[in-house]
Amino acid sequence: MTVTKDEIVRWLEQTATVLHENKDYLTQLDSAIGDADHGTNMDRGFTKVVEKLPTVTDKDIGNILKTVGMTLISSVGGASGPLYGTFYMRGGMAADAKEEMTNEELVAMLQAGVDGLIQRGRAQIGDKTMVDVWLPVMDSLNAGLADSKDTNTLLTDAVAVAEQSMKDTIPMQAKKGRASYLGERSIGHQDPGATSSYLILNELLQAVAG
Amino acid sequence: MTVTKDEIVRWLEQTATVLHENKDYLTQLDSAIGDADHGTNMDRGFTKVVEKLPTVTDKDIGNILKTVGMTLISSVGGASGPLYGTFYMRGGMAADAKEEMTNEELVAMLQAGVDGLIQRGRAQIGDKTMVDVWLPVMDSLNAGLADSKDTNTLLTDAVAVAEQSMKDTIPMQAKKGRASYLGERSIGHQDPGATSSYLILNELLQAVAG
Amino acid sequence: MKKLINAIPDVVKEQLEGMAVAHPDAVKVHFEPNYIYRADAPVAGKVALISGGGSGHEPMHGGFVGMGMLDAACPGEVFTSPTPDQMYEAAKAVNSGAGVLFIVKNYTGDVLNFETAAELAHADGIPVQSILIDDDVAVKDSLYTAGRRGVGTTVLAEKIVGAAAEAGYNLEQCADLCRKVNSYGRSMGMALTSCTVPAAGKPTFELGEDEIEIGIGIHGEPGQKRIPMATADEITTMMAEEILTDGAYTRVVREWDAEAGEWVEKTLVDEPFKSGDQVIAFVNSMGGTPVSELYAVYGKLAEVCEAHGVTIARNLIGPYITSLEMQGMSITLLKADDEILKFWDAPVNTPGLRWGA
Amino acid sequence: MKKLINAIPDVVKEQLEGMAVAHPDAVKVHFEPNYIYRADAPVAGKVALISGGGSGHEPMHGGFVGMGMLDAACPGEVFTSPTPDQMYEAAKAVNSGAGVLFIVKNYTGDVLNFETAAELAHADGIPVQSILIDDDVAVKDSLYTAGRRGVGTTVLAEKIVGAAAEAGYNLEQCADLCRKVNSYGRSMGMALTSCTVPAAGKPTFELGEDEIEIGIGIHGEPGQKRIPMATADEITTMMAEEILTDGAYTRVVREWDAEAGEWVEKTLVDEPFKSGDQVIAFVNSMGGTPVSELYAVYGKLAEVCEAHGVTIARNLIGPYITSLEMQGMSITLLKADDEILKFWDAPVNTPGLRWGA
Ligand SMILES: Nc1ncnc2c1ncn2[C@@H]1O[C@H](COP(=O)(O)OP(=O)(O)O)[C@@H](O)[C@H]1O
Ligand SMILES: Nc1ncnc2c1ncn2[C@@H]1O[C@H](COP(=O)(O)OP(=O)(O)O)[C@@H](O)[C@H]1O
Ligand SMILES: [Mg+2]
Ligand SMILES: [Mg+2]
Ligand SMILES: [Mg+2]
Ligand SMILES: [Mg+2]
Repeated sequence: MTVTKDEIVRWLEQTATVLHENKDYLTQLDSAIGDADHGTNMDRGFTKVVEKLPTVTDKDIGNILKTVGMTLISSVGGASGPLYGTFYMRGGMAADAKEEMTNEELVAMLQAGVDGLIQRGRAQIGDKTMVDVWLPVMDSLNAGLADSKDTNTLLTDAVAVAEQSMKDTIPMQAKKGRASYLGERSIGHQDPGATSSYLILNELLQAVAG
Repeated sequence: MTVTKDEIVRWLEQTATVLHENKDYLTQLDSAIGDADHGTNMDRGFTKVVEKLPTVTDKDIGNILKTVGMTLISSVGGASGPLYGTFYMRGGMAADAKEEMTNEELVAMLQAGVDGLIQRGRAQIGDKTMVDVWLPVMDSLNAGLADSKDTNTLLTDAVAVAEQSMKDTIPMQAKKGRASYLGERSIGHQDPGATSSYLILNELLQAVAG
Repeated sequence: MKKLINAIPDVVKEQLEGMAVAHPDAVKVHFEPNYIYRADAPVAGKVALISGGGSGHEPMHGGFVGMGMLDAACPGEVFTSPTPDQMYEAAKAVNSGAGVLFIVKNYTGDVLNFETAAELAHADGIPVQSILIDDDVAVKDSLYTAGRRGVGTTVLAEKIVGAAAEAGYNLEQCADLCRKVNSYGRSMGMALTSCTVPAAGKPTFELGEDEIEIGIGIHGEPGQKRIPMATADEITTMMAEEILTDGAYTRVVREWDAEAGEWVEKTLVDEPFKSGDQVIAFVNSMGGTPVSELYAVYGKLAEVCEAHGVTIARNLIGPYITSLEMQGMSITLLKADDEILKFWDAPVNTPGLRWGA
Repeated sequence: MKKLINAIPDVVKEQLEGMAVAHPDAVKVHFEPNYIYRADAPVAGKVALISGGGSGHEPMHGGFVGMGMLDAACPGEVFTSPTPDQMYEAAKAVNSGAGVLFIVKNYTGDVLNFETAAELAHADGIPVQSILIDDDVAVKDSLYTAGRRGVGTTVLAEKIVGAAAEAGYNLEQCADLCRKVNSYGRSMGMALTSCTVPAAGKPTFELGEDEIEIGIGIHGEPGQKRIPMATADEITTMMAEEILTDGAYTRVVREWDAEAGEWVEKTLVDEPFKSGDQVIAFVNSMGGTPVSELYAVYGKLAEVCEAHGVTIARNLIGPYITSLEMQGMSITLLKADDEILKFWDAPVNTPGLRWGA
């Protein structure tokens, strides 16, 4: 029950594809409560990631993820750039020197990324950000570890939680990021970052299940 | 056969009324080939003239006309301000110290005004300006003097010439003033200054005939 | 959309290239990562000032690089904050050893990218301080938002702290002065028209022929309220009153602790203006409003200040922190003590702001 | 129409009042007749420079009153030339005894009103010279038109001759230098959008979403041609080529003979630019175009000049001679010899243009 380096690489490649497919969708979500660039930002970043990947696939998982983080940080800009950048960098540090990961190591990797993301962005649950997806997801993953589910089930459950949490951002009033300037007018719209986070997690499931 | 001071004062007052009535018409003509302000400019100037008149009606004709000229010069601006201003100033100098004018003196007064206007504006016949009204008008007046017509006939004939000359500016291409920048696009429009000049001369006839 | 541009992806790059040819003695431009820096940088012994943010606010920040103001500016894409590598590379290029002060407008994107840059620079042994500008009174609370946005006070802070650095202030002193300027400054903006982001190709928002937006940011973010068109006097009075009567503003900000090498939270409080205050009054065009209209605004602003017992000691009137071609204006009032006035009056020589040199 | 104004009849008056409060140490404003003049005028022994014209071109002319530039500016109503009493009263106010130079943009209205003013000043014993600026290459011939309009070169002439007057040039020398600057300068403008005259309340002309007007004046007069929207590079190249390849321009102008006290006709010829020339390049915003776009234009302009063997020695980039809020730009190239460069570099301290002081 391990996640291999190849699966991680596939995860990153498929993430790029899916974010590209959802570019307009994400931007449209951002135009409702932000500045209409989240799709463009994410697509710009992951296009660069896919360019970089071949140069590091011979390295370990930690190294690969750190490269992804640095690439996003230096190409995305905006709020999501440093946030996702930190997520992959910290995740990479946690997966240092690994060629494959056990479930525990996989969850630890994600936990480290989420901790970093929260440390940087200081968002709390309910602020209508990507954190509203990641916190419930980590709870689900940690619970899953406790009853030692297999990787597939672990991620399937987490993705279900992610999807629900993404939708749960709709009634929220934003308290962080650009959307917060809208006050109550931010209510009734799904958060773009929460949406991209769901897409990213879902691709992890696809890559591992596949 | 003389023109009295009262008739000159009435001329000026009625000119103000008529230019006010034709304000929008003149501005509309100017908007076709200029900058849409001739009516506003003339109305602004003659409104001031009417304010000033009472303070000088006890003075002689020359003095009154010079006051009109100074008032126009300092209130109209644009091209027409100094042109009409010079017209009345020079006319006033020619009518210096007069309480009434013979036909010869009346024509001499107008001739002096037109000479001044041309000296200032350097327009020639055919340039599509007010000069295209005044030159034919002076020819008619001088001819009329030669066959010693009475004041009424003299001016009636001149006004007829003025009206025709005004219309004759329509096919002309402007070579002076703002309209000249339009080149051939200035053809087909009646010149606003020629039109105000016709109105002014016509009011002289009304005042004297009346 | 009609603009004097070529290919949309190259808009920022081509404008930077134009700046480089236009002012070769004053500034140099580095590409990939993009930053504009003083031709004579690093200036020996001087603290280096670096600011940056999304493009589209010109002359801010690139136009303020030069003697007496910024050492470097890091332009992002239009209205998108720059990336940390820009600030990090700029810091390495302009640091003379005296350290680098980041002046950061308070937008989540700018804040997070500058924070990452500060950590990278620190890791390289470059002394860094980072000060947030958050002066937009149109944003009321900080508890339920990302906090007040950084607007007009940014320009004044870059001028004043730039002069202090020129005069030999050390990094600590520059940071303290910058923090003070920010806490003394308050701004508010309004829009007559929207602006059009080149990549979007259409106006960011729609305003009716008889509507204006009050409390607008500098990225075409929605404002506080949309009201019917009003006179310059009414608009100016409304905005000036909101600035002059704005209460104490409290918020928690993160500042970099250069010794500890970590972020520390500080609670800052801006005191309201009071009768007897001297101010620098800044009437700014959003880009599309001509300076003639700003003078009508300034005339009324002076009246309103006087009515509040506030004296205008200096002023700045013109397009300095813009929102592309947006028509509208913003008003900034900065309480000015002797230290601030001294550095305001000091010589400055940049493409966008110049006097005394 | 949305503008930051109050009552339409008071637009100019209120803007002048704003200027007066904004710059009390620099300029004073006289009302009825309206003119802006140096606070320290008359400046002993110095030739006084006076310009003026319709309002709506701010900062020109009022913003250029001050040390090293104009002594007085006479603003008419928006786009309507001022009246002679304004220039006459201004001349009396700023004449130190060294005489007064009128700098007049070539529009029939401006020309005739300044001519009358010159006669009035002369009658008062004030030494007067009057120089026309006619630099707009979009107007081809002078035989069948009122001649080339005065545009961008006006700003450069006011700066350069202003510095010469400051340096002690007498009236004759100032007039000669101004005539030279005019004959060395050529300009061309374009519009992306129309402007709206407050009194009119609606745009002066209509331009489609994909149309631009080339060879426009500064009053929304029609231009040379209307063409489909093009790139900044294409537009800049077209205009720069037209300026750089413009042939010799001959016309008869009237100048005032101060001794004889009469107008004398002079035939003036402007020689074309040639390879090896040094120039001051001026890229101007029509008011609504932000400076960022001007830099893209400048970058291309520098290329085109180089291709013609013309070296840009100095530049000026920004909104200096505007057409209300019109979006668009104009390019001015001024052949610069050592005398011109020396006075260009000299200190200037006005609300609208400032360096070295
Ligand atoms: N402080 C924060 N913590 C976590 N996520 C945040 C924070 N601020 C904003 N975000 C996320 O970033 C997303 C917007 O990203 P993006 O549009 O790319 O950047 P920007 O808002 O700078 O344009 C939001 O939808 C939200 O999910
Ligand atoms: N050089 C000139 N000589 C005589 N009349 C002229 C000359 N230039 C313009 N005009 C007259 O002035 C009129 C325009 O006046 P007006 O619109 O008030 O001034 P402006 O053109 O400055 O706006 C034209 O219709 C024309 O008849
Ligand atoms: Mg966004
Ligand atoms: Mg007109
Ligand atoms: Mg953004
Ligand atoms: Mg006019």
